[in-house]
Amino acid sequence: MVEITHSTIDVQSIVGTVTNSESGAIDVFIGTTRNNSDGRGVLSLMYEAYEPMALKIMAELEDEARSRWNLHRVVVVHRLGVVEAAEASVVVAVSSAHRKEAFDACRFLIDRLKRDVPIWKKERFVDGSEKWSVSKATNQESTGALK
Amino acid sequence: MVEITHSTIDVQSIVGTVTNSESGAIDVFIGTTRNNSDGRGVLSLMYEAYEPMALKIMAELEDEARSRWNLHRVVVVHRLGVVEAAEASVVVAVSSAHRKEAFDACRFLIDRLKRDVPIWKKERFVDGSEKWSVSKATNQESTGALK
Amino acid sequence: MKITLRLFSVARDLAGFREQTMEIPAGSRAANILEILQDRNPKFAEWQHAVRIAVNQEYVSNDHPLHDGDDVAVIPPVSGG
Amino acid sequence: MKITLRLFSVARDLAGFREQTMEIPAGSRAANILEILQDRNPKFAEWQHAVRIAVNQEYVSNDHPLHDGDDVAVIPPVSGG
Repeated sequence: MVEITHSTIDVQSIVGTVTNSESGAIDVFIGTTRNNSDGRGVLSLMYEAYEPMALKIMAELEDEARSRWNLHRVVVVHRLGVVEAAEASVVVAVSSAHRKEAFDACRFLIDRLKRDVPIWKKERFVDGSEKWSVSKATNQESTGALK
Repeated sequence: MVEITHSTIDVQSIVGTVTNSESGAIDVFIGTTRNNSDGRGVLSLMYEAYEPMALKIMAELEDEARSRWNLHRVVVVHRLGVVEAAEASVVVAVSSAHRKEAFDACRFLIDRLKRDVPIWKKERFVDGSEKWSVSKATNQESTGALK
Repeated sequence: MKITLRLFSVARDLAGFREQTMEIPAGSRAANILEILQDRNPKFAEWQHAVRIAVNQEYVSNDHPLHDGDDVAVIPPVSGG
Repeated sequence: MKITLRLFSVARDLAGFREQTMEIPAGSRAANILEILQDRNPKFAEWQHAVRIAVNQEYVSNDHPLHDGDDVAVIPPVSGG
């Protein structure tokens, strides 16, 4: 299940969604806003997305994870809009019979989400300035980058 | 922080404990009771521990994880007594600046907990029988096994 | 032929618009969109090798041929998560 | 010399007790504890290579020398998590 939300992500409810009697392992990754970036104080992050495409790619990533590993339940939720320090911007939760699949799939999902899902964050610094968080290196390493 | 409890583990509260403004990543592993083991129906698990030594080793594992990775907060909680299907027997939660450390440390902690912490589970099957869950292979591969 | 062009993040800031219907020559390919944007604002040059193009919500390669009615998005390096 | 012996899980079931104060010969080593248990119940033989011994809550090797007052635990393969 993939989802984009504009409000606080409810981690407890996501854990409830992936919990089931067949599973022995759940891995949950939570990405939170750090109060600093390269040594500069960060007040909050503002996320925007190309929403329909982001949801489409997130669903494709879930499909790919399910084809690689034997997973019971998968939840990927990304928040958009302003996310304050210590709040969650993304949660990935996976349940499976054994822990290896849960860890591997969870890591795969967040790695690929960060590489391929069209979502961008703008950092709002404590000094009042703002900047899109972009690493020119990132995309060139990705499959599908224009060459 | 390491803990042994005889009641339900509160995942939400653990996530709250590891969340903080310096961290960008939280990884949470939850071990739950599966309703089957080698094809046999499992009703519940009963965990027992050599408690003081279990706490001591858990604390040593936290120290080792902290010395290997730059971690912000660490929580390892194991439940003892009867744990019904789909309930959590263990939760490991780690926060750090970036996700690699959180994943690696969380996996290290649960792998080593399962290898070294003196806790044992007895499987209670749906047919009424009970059996200590023991793999003779496991300990022989471990450091510290008698040779 | 006509396409819809969508810009995000840095690309939108450089171009100064979010979405535009645009007339482009028949036979255009994905890379031509970047040339058009670069003609309008030379600063696009620094992003040329960093952005990806998506057509109808799917990443495409440089030489992907565009068609009338395509929904074309310029995807700067993503930073979700 | 006197030690306290603690047994867990399978080891406790085989021995039939949880904790016992025990008189053992001076100069005994960790491995001797397993021999004592095996003398009492030959089924311990199957576990000989699978169990670990902890002295005063620390895993020790086979040849670790025991001392008067030691707290010795027989740790069958653990299965927490």
